[in-house]
Amino acid sequence: QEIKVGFLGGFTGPIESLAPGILQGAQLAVSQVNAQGGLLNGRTLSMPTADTTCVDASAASNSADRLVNSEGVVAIVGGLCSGATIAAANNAGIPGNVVMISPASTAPAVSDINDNDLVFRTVPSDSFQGIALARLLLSKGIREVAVTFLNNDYGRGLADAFVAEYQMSGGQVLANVAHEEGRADYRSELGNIASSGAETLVVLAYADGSGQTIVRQAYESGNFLQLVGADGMVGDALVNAVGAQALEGMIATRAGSPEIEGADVFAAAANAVNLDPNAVYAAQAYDAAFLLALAIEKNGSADRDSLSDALRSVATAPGEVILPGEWEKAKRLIAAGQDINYEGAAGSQEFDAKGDVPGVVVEMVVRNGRFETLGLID
Amino acid sequence: MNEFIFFVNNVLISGAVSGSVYAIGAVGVTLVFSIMRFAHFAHADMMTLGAFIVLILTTLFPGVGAVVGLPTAFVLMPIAMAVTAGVAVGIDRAFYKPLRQHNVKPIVIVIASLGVTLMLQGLIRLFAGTSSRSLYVDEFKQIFRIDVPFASRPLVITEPQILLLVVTIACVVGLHYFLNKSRMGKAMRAMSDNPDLARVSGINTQTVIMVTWIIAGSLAVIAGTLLSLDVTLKPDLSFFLLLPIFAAAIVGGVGHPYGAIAGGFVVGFAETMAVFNWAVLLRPLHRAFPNLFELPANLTLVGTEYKIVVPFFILIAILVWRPTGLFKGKVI
Amino acid sequence: MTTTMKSLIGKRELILFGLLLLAIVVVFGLFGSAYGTRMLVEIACYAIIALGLSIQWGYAGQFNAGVMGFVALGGFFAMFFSMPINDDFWGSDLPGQLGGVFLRIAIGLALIYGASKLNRFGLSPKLRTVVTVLVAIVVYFWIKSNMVPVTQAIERDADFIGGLGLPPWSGWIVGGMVAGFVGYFIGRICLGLRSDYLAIATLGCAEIIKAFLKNEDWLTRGIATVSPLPWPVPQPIDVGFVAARAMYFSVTAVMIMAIYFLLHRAYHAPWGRMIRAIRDNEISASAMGKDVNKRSLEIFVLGCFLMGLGGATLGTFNGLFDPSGYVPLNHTFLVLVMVILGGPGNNTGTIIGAAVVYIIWIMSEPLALWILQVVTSAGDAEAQANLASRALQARVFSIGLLIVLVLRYAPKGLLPEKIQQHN
Amino acid sequence: MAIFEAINVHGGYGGMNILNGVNMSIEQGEIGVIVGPNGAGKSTMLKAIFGLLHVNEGSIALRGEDITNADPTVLVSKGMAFVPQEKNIFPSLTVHENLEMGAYSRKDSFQHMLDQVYEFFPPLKDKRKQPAGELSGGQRQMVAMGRALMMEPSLLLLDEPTAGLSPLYMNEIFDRIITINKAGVGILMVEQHAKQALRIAHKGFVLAAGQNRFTDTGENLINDPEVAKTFLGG
Amino acid sequence: MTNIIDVKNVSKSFGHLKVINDCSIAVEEGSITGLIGPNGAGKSTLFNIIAGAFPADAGSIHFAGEDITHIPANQLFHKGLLRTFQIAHEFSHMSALENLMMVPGDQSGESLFNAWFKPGLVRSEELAVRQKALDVIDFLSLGHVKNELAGNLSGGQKKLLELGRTMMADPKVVLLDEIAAGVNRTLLQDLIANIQRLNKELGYTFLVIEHDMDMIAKLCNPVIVLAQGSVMVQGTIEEIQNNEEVVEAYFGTEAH
Ligand SMILES: Nc1ncnc2c1ncn2[C@@H]1O[C@H](COP(=O)(O)OP(=O)(O)OP(=O)(O)O)[C@@H](O)[C@H]1O
Ligand SMILES: Nc1ncnc2c1ncn2[C@@H]1O[C@H](COP(=O)(O)OP(=O)(O)OP(=O)(O)O)[C@@H](O)[C@H]1O
Ligand SMILES: [Mg+2]
Ligand SMILES: [Mg+2]
Repeated sequence: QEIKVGFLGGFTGPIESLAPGILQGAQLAVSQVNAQGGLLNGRTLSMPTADTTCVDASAASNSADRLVNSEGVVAIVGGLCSGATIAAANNAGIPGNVVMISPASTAPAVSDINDNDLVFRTVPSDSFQGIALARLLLSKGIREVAVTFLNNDYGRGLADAFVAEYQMSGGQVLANVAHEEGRADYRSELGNIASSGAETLVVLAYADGSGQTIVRQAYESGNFLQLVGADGMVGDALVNAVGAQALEGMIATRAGSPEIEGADVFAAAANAVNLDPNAVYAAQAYDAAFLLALAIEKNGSADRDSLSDALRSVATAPGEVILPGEWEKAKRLIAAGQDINYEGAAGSQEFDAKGDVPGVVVEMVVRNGRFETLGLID
Repeated sequence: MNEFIFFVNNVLISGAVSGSVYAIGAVGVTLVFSIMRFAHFAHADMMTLGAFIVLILTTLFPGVGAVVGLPTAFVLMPIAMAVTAGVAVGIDRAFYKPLRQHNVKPIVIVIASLGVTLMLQGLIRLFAGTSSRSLYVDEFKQIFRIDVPFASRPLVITEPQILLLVVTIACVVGLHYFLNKSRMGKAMRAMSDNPDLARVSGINTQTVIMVTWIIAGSLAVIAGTLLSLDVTLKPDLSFFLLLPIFAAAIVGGVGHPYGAIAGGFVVGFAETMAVFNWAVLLRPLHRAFPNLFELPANLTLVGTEYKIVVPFFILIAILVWRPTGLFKGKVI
Repeated sequence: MTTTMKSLIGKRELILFGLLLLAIVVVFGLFGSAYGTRMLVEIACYAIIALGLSIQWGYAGQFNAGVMGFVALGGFFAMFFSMPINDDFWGSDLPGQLGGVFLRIAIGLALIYGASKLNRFGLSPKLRTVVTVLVAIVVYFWIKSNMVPVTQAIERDADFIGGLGLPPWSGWIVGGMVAGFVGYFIGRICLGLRSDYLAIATLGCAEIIKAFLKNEDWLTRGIATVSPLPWPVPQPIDVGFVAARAMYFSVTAVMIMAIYFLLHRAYHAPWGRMIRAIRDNEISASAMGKDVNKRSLEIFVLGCFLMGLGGATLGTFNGLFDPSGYVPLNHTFLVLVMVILGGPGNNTGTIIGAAVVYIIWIMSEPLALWILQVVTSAGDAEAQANLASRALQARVFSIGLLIVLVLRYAPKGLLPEKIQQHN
Repeated sequence: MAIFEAINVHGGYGGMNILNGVNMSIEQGEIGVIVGPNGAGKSTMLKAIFGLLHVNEGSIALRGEDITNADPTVLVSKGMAFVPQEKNIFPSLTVHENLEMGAYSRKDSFQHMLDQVYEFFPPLKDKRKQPAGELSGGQRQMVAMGRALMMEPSLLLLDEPTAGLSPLYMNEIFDRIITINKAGVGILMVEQHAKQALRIAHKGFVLAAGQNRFTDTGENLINDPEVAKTFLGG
Repeated sequence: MTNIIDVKNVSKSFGHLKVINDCSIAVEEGSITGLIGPNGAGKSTLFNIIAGAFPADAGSIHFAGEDITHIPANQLFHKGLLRTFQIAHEFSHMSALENLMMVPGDQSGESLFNAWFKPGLVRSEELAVRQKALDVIDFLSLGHVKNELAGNLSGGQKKLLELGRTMMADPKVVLLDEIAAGVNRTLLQDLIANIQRLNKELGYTFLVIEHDMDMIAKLCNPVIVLAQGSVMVQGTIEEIQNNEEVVEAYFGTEAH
């Protein structure tokens, strides 16, 4: 009787500390669906999980395979790391005709999978954020920076996009240095960067990984006057760990729009279940899961066939707007044969031809020991 | 002058700090090796374990440090040393001793220690989670910026770095006296020479092994705690320390405590120097004779992404050039 | 011959095979045949890798802790040979420039080699060493300064150099051969060392190989990963999961049978006796006329070849080349457990070990989650999410525990190496 | 009363017994010599006495006190000392430290014993600061004996103290053994230089296949034609 | 008669310790030559140098007229030079029989190619080798322990096994390093007889290090005395035993 939507996450490995929040986001959607009467005439939605380890393609495809072939899921939320997503899609998802929506894979490469229209994501590609960050810095008059990025698909994709845009628009990247995850000490990397003479340091990494250490050591070294980060660095945990004094004035960006209604609705629902609404990618995961439920309902059966068409139909305009949590309303409209358009917690989730969503990037700054959202970057 | 200060900050201090950590780690590894004849892969995880115990203690008693004027974590470190030493002794009893009694080849115990590594890692993650943490719970790290005449850049050194250097020196001196002058120290050397004969001479080998683990465990906690104080505490800290620590132990000559210390600093400095941008030091020269040569912006030996392999290259070079290590190691 | 037949299918082997078959049937029943066949293929790939480690360690006593590096090399060549040709690269003038760099590398190496032979011309050995090191440093910077612009141009204009468009099996063989070749150099330097040092040295080598594959984007696409890789047999998307995987499995099964047969023959020939003698006592073996260095190197290279081959088949099967996916836990320690559990030096045992450990490894995840669900079904969502991620850490723990327990209670594995009897 | 007595000792390394009921005893101030073919269990017997392997059956007593399966550390404190067949020094410790290790469990001053050992073995005095690993075979054997003497033992177990030594050193070692014995120390030793050893022995034990074959005075054993032929090489 | 081994002016130091000092010895073909000398005189070191276990610092070594100074141990074996070890170096995890079967140097099954692709050839050779090993093991009266792990043999049996290897290889010259030490005297008589038989019947040349004077007296002529790394005297056993210098340095004044 259960309808299964799998969750494919990196529960172990480099983003293991982000994974629980993301899973909770998706589970919130599932519990809302079930609380509001389930789907397809009262059947319940369940969410089996599987671990990709994030870095091991073999483990990722194996886990995806288990979801696709053994659990018999209709669709999948995930994977998180781009490498894992690509491996899972190529090995299990696409051959198995399963729709996958990644809430966290930001690498531009995900767009290029030859996917029979099966792979989507609710998070903008890094290229959006990198470009936005570059424009933001230039608009603030910062014309010379040094970049250090985490040497994985996230960091490198972001750095490539940022550097290309920044240089094209007249900025100068004095140093562009990759660093590895999980080291105790990044002084050598920072020393190398500082030797370029740059005073603004752009850190493209994760807040609870290398990013934290780098920011702390950059502050300690006294070589940099301005710190800059991207979505991976956003989180009050960073401020608490490194110290407000060290981070005051740090500039950051993150995906998502503060102006859409869905964000507030989601925040309220998340707070009710003790989930930090600002947890990285939690809102995107919520959207992915909710969208899949809508698509299944729209598709009218627990079949995998034509699910991607249904997904496109429920996600994109035109149609009656559905906000996060409005499951009963959506069900009613679908039953009535009306077209709907989900406007999510993290964005309006209008998929383009490649299954990507347009990036909406906001500016953030650390003020009084907290990350504050300032507004959209255009 | 600015460039020179930059060099001091980024190579000398940096190298000395990581060198100290490697050195203390390598001393523990080499001590276990010389007395029990196997390469203890779980040493780095004992470092993490110790640091986590310190973290727990610091969270429980955050105000202790302020009383003494030192970081709380540092003040509470002795308790963690005692606990970890106990854990180390327990691990030995549970996993290594039975194998020793079966007279297995040393390599089998090495593999067992790999197993222990994985178990410790799993446990630490299971109970402590996986995110980075700071050992400064209610306090902030003191950073000393020392102004130097003729330079606009200050010399930068932090409190834990000073502690680390001081403690390393204290450990070296203490260990020297312990091994050479004390009865137990001599018994440990005797045991490492010939365990059977040590028993026959009335040396209680169980006690010696226990003391070895106590020292090794304590040293691991010192290295782990001071490193985490200086940088950050992560469960997978240990794996990245393993290679440099073993490289340091072998470079110095396995089974040789002073060698381990020398090896630690060799590896530490080599790492920082390999990724240092030497163009910085040439810049004043270039300013003086601008037409003499063209200065590339970046003159490093290897990119920072290859830093992890630097200890290993040194290891190979030393093994080829002098297979017993800098100091004459015992076994090859 | 009858004695060897008997030793092949002893009672213990039969029981173990029976249990294994049962486990596989259970997995098929629980997880379906698509997943079941997938598991079989992966077991087969890991068994090839494990056989490589088993002969190094079991036959010759060499403790190679760098399995991961050789597996990664195999994976790379599987990708490099089978991926289609990249016209962006070959259509530009970049191949010529890259050729120029390689030419310079060759010249540089020749210079270094020449410098190292300067003592023939009356230079004192000390001075020669100094000169060689200086030449090496100069050559290093010279090549580096020549190479970086070219590789950057490749990354910018062509993404990466692409593949050769050859059939995957050619990449498998070359991957094995290159792994063996790299093993040859590592062995030359490290095989004389004590076994623990060899472990550390090989561990480091594996990290170097990985760092190289991960960072030389012009060659490997680095962390951007390459996929999908062509298969030597039809892919699931064309013929369905079960059929495609069954075909892939039959290819790997034939490979394992061939490898098993050859290893068995070699082990029971004077070659095997000689290798065991070298393991027991190198000094004595050398006094008995055996070329210890050459033979140790031979078996090390053979083992590395198998690791490369297994890595290549695994890489192709996964359909993806991802250098950062090679981590010691999965590709070194897991293989190590397969070998110690199965019985180092016993090929049957190693294959059984590979199957058992792989099943345990793969099943530990759903099992951990299932146990957790049962235990915490009352708990709230957050606790569940957190625990789920933590419970999976138990996998690391359980692999460690497995190592320690096996060593403690069956130090020679399920099927220990057999002592040769002559009656 | 016998200072040392072993009754019906059974013991071995793994499952199987190597010793199948060995009896042995020596009186205060006596020299006992064990001879026998290779693999007879002579070294095994000494190890069993010294608690280095498990005695499965039988008993061993020192001055009437039961010491079966006692820890070597305890035995040392009870006045026993053992010089193993090989590997009987600490090579990286200096000669002086080797001797100190011999006195490890002594709580009182042992300066007088150091003096005495140097007096016994004059070559050691010059080499006291040198690592013992750099000594020649004979000098090592002296260090090994000296180490054992440091506790002023009342019973000294020696396993082939002269194997591989030149005739000069062999004689010297035998001389020392006699001197030590004259000072009242009981000695039990294994020897393949059987005739020379039995000549200075008060008691001889011929062991074969883990059992006593002959037990008599040294003199009588040498003169027994059967013993001489089968065990002493004619 | 010709010198089958010719050691000329060889020196060797370990660190600052000069162990072999400008030493020259010659061994006649077909002889059983004794090599004695005080402990630490450098006898085993000299063996190691001749057998190629480590290189000499200076000097040259000729074997049957050929310069073998820089030839490694395993190649010397194929030239007919075989040595035993002062401490038995058996292959402890192989059976006694296998210890012997691995010795012959011309087994084609030792090449991987033959082992894989010429099983017929390998099998027929293997049968021959096995027969030879069985003969040798019976000759040494070790038949009852032929399937025992060599590591579990007693000291004397290991020494016999060391001797048995020499018979598997058909060498020209055998270097024996203290095979008597720790061996029961009764067994030793058998060993001596065996050595004499091999020398007479098969024409092996022996160079024997020994501290047991009875054995030297029975076996060896001539006897070379090494002291502090160089030859002190050379002669028959009687000459040696009456040489005052040797008596003082080696036998001790109270000997015999
Ligand atoms: N560690 C061991 N494990 C198993 N068996 C052993 C071990 N050591 C010795 N043995 C066996 O015990 C028996 C007796 O050995 P032991 O060393 O006591 O002989 P021994 O009388 O001292 O001979 P030798 O004169 O050669 O020294 C031999 O058969 C030997 O194979
Ligand atoms: N590898 C080595 N390193 C350092 N010193 C060594 C080494 N091998 C031998 N020696 C030293 O060389 C000297 C001669 O040793 P060698 O073994 O040749 O003596 P030997 O004549 O065989 O004595 P013995 O009769 O006791 O066997 C000794 O002083 C010994 O300590
Ligand atoms: Mg003995
Ligand atoms: Mg010798």
